[in-house]
Amino acid sequence: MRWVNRHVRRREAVLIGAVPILLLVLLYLFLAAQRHAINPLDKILPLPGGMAEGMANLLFNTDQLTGKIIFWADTFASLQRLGIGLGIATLFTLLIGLVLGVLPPMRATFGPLVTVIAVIPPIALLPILFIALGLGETAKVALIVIGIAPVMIRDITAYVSGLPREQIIKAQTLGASSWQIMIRVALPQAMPRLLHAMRLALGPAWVFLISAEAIASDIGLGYRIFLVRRYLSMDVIIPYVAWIALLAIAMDAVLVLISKRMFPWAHGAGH
Amino acid sequence: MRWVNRHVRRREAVLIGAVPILLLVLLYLFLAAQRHAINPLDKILPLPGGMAEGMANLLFNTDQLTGKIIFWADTFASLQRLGIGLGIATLFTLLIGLVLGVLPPMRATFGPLVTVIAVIPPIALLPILFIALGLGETAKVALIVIGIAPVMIRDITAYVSGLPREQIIKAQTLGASSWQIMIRVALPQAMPRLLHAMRLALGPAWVFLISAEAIASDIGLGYRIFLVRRYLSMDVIIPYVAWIALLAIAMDAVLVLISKRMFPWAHGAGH
Amino acid sequence: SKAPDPQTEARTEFNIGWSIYAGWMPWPYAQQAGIVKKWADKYGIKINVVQVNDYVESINQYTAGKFDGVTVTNMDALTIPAAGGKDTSAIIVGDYSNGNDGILLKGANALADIKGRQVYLVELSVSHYLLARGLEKAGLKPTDVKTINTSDADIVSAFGSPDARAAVAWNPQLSVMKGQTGVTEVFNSSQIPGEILDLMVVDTATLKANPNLGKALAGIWYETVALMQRQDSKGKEARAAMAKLAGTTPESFDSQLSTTYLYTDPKAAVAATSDPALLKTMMQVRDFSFKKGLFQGASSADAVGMAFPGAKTLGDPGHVMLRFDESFMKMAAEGKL
Amino acid sequence: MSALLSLSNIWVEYGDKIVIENVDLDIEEGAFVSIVGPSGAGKSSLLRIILGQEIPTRGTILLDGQRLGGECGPDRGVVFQRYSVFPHISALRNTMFGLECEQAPLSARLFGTAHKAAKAMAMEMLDAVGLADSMHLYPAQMSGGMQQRLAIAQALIKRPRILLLDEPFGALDPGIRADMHALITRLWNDYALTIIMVTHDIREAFKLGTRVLALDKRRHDPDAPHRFGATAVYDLALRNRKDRAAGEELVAASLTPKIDANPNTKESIGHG
Amino acid sequence: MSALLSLSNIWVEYGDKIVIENVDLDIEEGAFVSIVGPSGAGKSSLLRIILGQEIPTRGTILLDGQRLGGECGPDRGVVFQRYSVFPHISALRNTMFGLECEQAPLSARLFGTAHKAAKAMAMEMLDAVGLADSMHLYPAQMSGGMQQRLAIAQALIKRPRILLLDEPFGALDPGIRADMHALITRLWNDYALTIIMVTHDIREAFKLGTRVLALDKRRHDPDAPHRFGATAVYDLALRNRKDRAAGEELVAASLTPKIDANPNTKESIGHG
Ligand SMILES: Nc1ncnc2c1ncn2[C@@H]1O[C@H](COP(=O)(O)OP(=O)(O)OP(=O)(O)O)[C@@H](O)[C@H]1O
Ligand SMILES: Nc1ncnc2c1ncn2[C@@H]1O[C@H](COP(=O)(O)OP(=O)(O)OP(=O)(O)O)[C@@H](O)[C@H]1O
Ligand SMILES: [Mg+2]
Ligand SMILES: [Mg+2]
Repeated sequence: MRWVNRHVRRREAVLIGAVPILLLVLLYLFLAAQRHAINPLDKILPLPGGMAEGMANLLFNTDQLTGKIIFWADTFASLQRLGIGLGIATLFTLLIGLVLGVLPPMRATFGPLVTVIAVIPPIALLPILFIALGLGETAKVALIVIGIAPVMIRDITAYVSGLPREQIIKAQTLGASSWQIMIRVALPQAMPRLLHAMRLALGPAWVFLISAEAIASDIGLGYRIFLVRRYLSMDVIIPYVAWIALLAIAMDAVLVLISKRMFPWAHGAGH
Repeated sequence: MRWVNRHVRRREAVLIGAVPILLLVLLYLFLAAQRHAINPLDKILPLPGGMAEGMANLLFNTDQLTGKIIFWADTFASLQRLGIGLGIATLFTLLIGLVLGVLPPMRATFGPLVTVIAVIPPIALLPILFIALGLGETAKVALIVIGIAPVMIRDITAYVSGLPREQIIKAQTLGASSWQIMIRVALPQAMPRLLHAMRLALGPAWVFLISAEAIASDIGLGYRIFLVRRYLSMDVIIPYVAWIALLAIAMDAVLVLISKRMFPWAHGAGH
Repeated sequence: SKAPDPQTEARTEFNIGWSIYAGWMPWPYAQQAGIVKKWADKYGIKINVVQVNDYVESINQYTAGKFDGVTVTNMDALTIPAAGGKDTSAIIVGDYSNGNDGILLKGANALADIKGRQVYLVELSVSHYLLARGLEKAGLKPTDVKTINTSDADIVSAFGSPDARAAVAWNPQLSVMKGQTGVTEVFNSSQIPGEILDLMVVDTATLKANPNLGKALAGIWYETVALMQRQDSKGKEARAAMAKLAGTTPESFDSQLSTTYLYTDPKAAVAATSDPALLKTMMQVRDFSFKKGLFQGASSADAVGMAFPGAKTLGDPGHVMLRFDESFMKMAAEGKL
Repeated sequence: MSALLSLSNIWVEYGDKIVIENVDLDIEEGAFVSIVGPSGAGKSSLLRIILGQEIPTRGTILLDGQRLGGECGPDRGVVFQRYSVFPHISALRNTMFGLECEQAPLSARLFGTAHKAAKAMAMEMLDAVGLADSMHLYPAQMSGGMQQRLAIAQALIKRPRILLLDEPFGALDPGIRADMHALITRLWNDYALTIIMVTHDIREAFKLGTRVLALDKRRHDPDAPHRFGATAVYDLALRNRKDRAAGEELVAASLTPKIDANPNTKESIGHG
Repeated sequence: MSALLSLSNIWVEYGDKIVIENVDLDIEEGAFVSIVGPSGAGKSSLLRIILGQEIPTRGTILLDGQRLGGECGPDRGVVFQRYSVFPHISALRNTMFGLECEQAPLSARLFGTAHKAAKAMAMEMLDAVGLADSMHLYPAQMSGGMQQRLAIAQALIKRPRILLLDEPFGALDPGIRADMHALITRLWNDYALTIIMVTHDIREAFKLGTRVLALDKRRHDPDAPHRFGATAVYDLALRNRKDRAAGEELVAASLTPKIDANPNTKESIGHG
């Protein structure tokens, strides 16, 4: 059978997909063991035992100041920032992407501005951000939003403006106004693509979150990573990064599920 | 006329699109003037005069070491890194995206791995990256590639695997093998989307370039920005950022042009 | 990780990492002015002086074995490579911070006013140490303030935000932050002289296998420092070049130098290194670090041993990881290089 | 002028290519115009121009004496040749779309009794096109003919003043096609619609239309085959059955194939 | 068994819905099978199953006595109901595609004389479908009928053993349709193809086919209209003109509309 036709069943896919990830983990363990054979005190690629030790403190001891377990407090703080940032970015994307995508004059007017904002590296202009938004949660959330929203907006704008012209014409012959076209034709069809854009934005969103937490913070997964980076505590950094990856993959899976549940027409093969 | 139908002519679009950007510049000038009225020594929002002074040194004096004008040397170094990074990422995307998109078993096997890599924030693992790849150009280029390629790969994979099934069937009835489907059906149709993905990746690519240059470098636009950041020299940072934006927009325009020239079928409205 | 350990082999090429700080600018200048090549040639070796823009990353790279030597403060030498199990020798004590680190407050002019504020600083760095020493002197408890970890690259702009009302920083950032309106420096390192040392450290095993590396480095350092101390046009030119390398103006660089106590004379450096006061300083630094949990997993502050000139040690003598080695400075003092 | 729609000197060009050349046409209110012509002659292009989807390169179109500004509205309904319905909503919602847009300018959704009434209307229309059982299917779950019927239902429910149909019955079997003929004739009579229909079935054109327009290439220049510049070669008004029979013969004969057909084929043309 | 294609007890179900129920069918090599039936009965589904695009929920298909494994290959050509051609290449390249894949396994592109030969073949085929003047157009620049003809040319150039056509002439005017009939008949004769064609034009079915299959719903249960389970209600082998005429009348009568038609409609059925 040709490879293009070999479809993999759901359950098998999960198993097959896990193999390369396991191999990656094994490769890591092998390299780590090798380094440790040469230098038992190697810090760069800690062994699982070392990571367990490194994490024990964060997982089982409560912080004196807050009375919370550090690991969970970090997780909670970061997830909150990420969630708010992703939420705001998505909302912006939906609003701006739809308006720019459906209405050509708006696209001509604001499209270039969005492009300019998208290509300005926000981390280069942090000082201005700090002055405008302070150093608290707002600034961190804002950095995430500024980091991911422009890309998402450009993607959704391109998608909406690329909807078949027949559909827009058809809607107009059925009496739809620009607004009605926006909410009844463009919006629902943009939703699956929006969820796709959110999935793609998850990686960058974590990057910006960590950057924000590295700049000025006292809690959060990124804060902890940058704090212990001083001591090359890879025994903490690697579990934290793995945890971030796990959280992100869970979010990704949820987004896929939502898309399949709520927009079956976008996934059903049809003919 | 309904707003959905108001199409803007090419030349007008350029003019209209410039307005919000000019307004943004004016807003900046207004705020800067206001701050300078309160504190003539304000460093955070420099006036154009201040920026000219700040840049003069970098623009007109040659560096003793290299004998080059710093501004151009920075620009050249950064563009080279960015170009190589973007090029490699695009190549990877094309190869991996096509294979994963066209061949379901490959997608089942490596799709999850790509997702994992996509959601791991590379800046959290910088120590490992720099240790593995050294502090030279390789690591900087690699950071860009790791930063942008997974998102691009996921996008192209999703696009290719979403090509109408009829096309794949049709190609097979015409005798095409998996390989031939890949190069004759999937590849050319993925190209416009690839260029779109590259455009969206430009912003993040600059972010990663600057992050890499911030940590280990002695030349480059990002290096200079982080160097003078210690002195809050916004009079240099802002022109540099504006220059980055200009370069990025030029690249964006080139990518649009290439797409329109080489793949007219993807842009022509048809009916 | 090749079969023969590169650190115990005699080699001819070495990498030395540095990051921007007033007291370390002689290194890149020496490279630029050909002083590095001159001394390296003399000992038949090659030395690459590599800039790392991010201070922490430069130490990480050293700890990971990518650099044979690196510029670092005494506290970070102890808590990062040494505590991480890398046997490290401090062969050049270049200077101590004599006002290059400071505590800044907005709208207040006494250190005691820091109570209850959020303090922006690079956590677990010499800034943190300075804050601890300051609080101690002001009779405050560490819990009287709340620290916010801030990256050294961003601390200047962060302090520009109205949210930030207290910060600890080092130069050059400190001088910029001090210049903002309503900001007062309420404590600085000149009040704890000799406690924050800026060093050139190298891997002990590499140094043992290649003593020429130590000699070359000492030679480079003292020739360069002597040059920059000159008040004639040559010295001025050298300082201007360093200022440029640091991304600042000659005036600002000179002012930073004025708060740096440079041991221009190798004899002075030897004396400072051999002074029992260093033991006391390092004990203080060590206790602070241990309290902050920087000796990962160690059960006592003695876990990481230190050695000083005259075979004196501090902590576990069976696990000496940081050695203050005055021998190369002494050679320079005696003109034996 | 009493003409509802008046085209004068219409040209459609794509670069160098001339598709429609100098078409003049007046269409009365209440007419049922059938357009026939060979594939690629420009029938769909003409329809798109009347719809307002495209602007002719030359010439003017007046609707009620007003110039058409390249915009389409609820006064003109359309069924495209490649029957396109909204892929993201069910057959029922596709059919209700027009009613919802009309009655709920803001939300474009109906609730309560308004919703019930609209749903009843839509279901009646779906029943008329034979899709009553399939109202909850998404377009991708429907056969080609079902999608085409859905597109017809979607357009008809609005009872537009002018209805533009581009080969609306192309994918339908004879039985359902006859039903559709009946339906469209009834709506045309009851609501005094004006209908312009493109079809390649000459019998259908003559059966339904009150006027048949044959569009054909004006030039067959081998050096510039793309500059054919189609125009109306016949324009027949039909008042009675005799008109129809005569016209059908005339048009069928004029639009016969240009390539030599084999005997088998010839025979069939005799039938047609 | 000498049958080229042998379907036994084929079922197609979508969840609860039964589309095709218990279809048994043997098709001889060289046959020209026409499939007719009402819209939505499952004609395209049946074709998709023979093509290998879909796998039946029950039953087996044998091709040359070998089980079909849900894969299609160059032995079966297809023209889909919604004529889909590759949008990113010109008409000429669309037509050459099959030749290029066959002759250049690695690059799927031809150069030099091989390219010239393939191009000549493709141009001949394009000429046969009347697209010689349009060979450099992209599909989006073509009319509906032109795209359909391109799809036909693309499939025919490969001369597949089994050719599956789903309403291939639906968007064509009578003139070009007759040309296409001639073309397909000639290729069928010359290359001994086996052709399975779905059409809603009963006359076409009987004119071209050597065998006509009428697919229709088996049940009309008002409580479960979706479980209609279509199957072959007629299967007529045609040897001569009398067979054809008789069969045509039979099938046309059995597939008449179920809804009461108005007088106007009735009349047309008399014609059909
Ligand atoms: N994914 C699906 N889910 C549910 N029903 C489906 C799906 N796909 C097809 N069907 C149903 O299968 C039936 C047969 O469809 P098919 O396309 O085979 O009809 P057809 O005979 O080709 O009709 P037409 O002449 O209109 O093209 C239809 O009733 C359709 O609703
Ligand atoms: N974008 C374009 N560029 C060039 N030519 C075009 C373009 N769009 C349409 N054409 C040409 O316009 C002509 C008329 O197309 P149109 O769709 O109006 O034909 P039609 O009469 O509807 O044919 P059919 O019966 O096959 O649907 C065709 O020859 C087509 O090639
Ligand atoms: Mg048409
Ligand atoms: Mg069908």
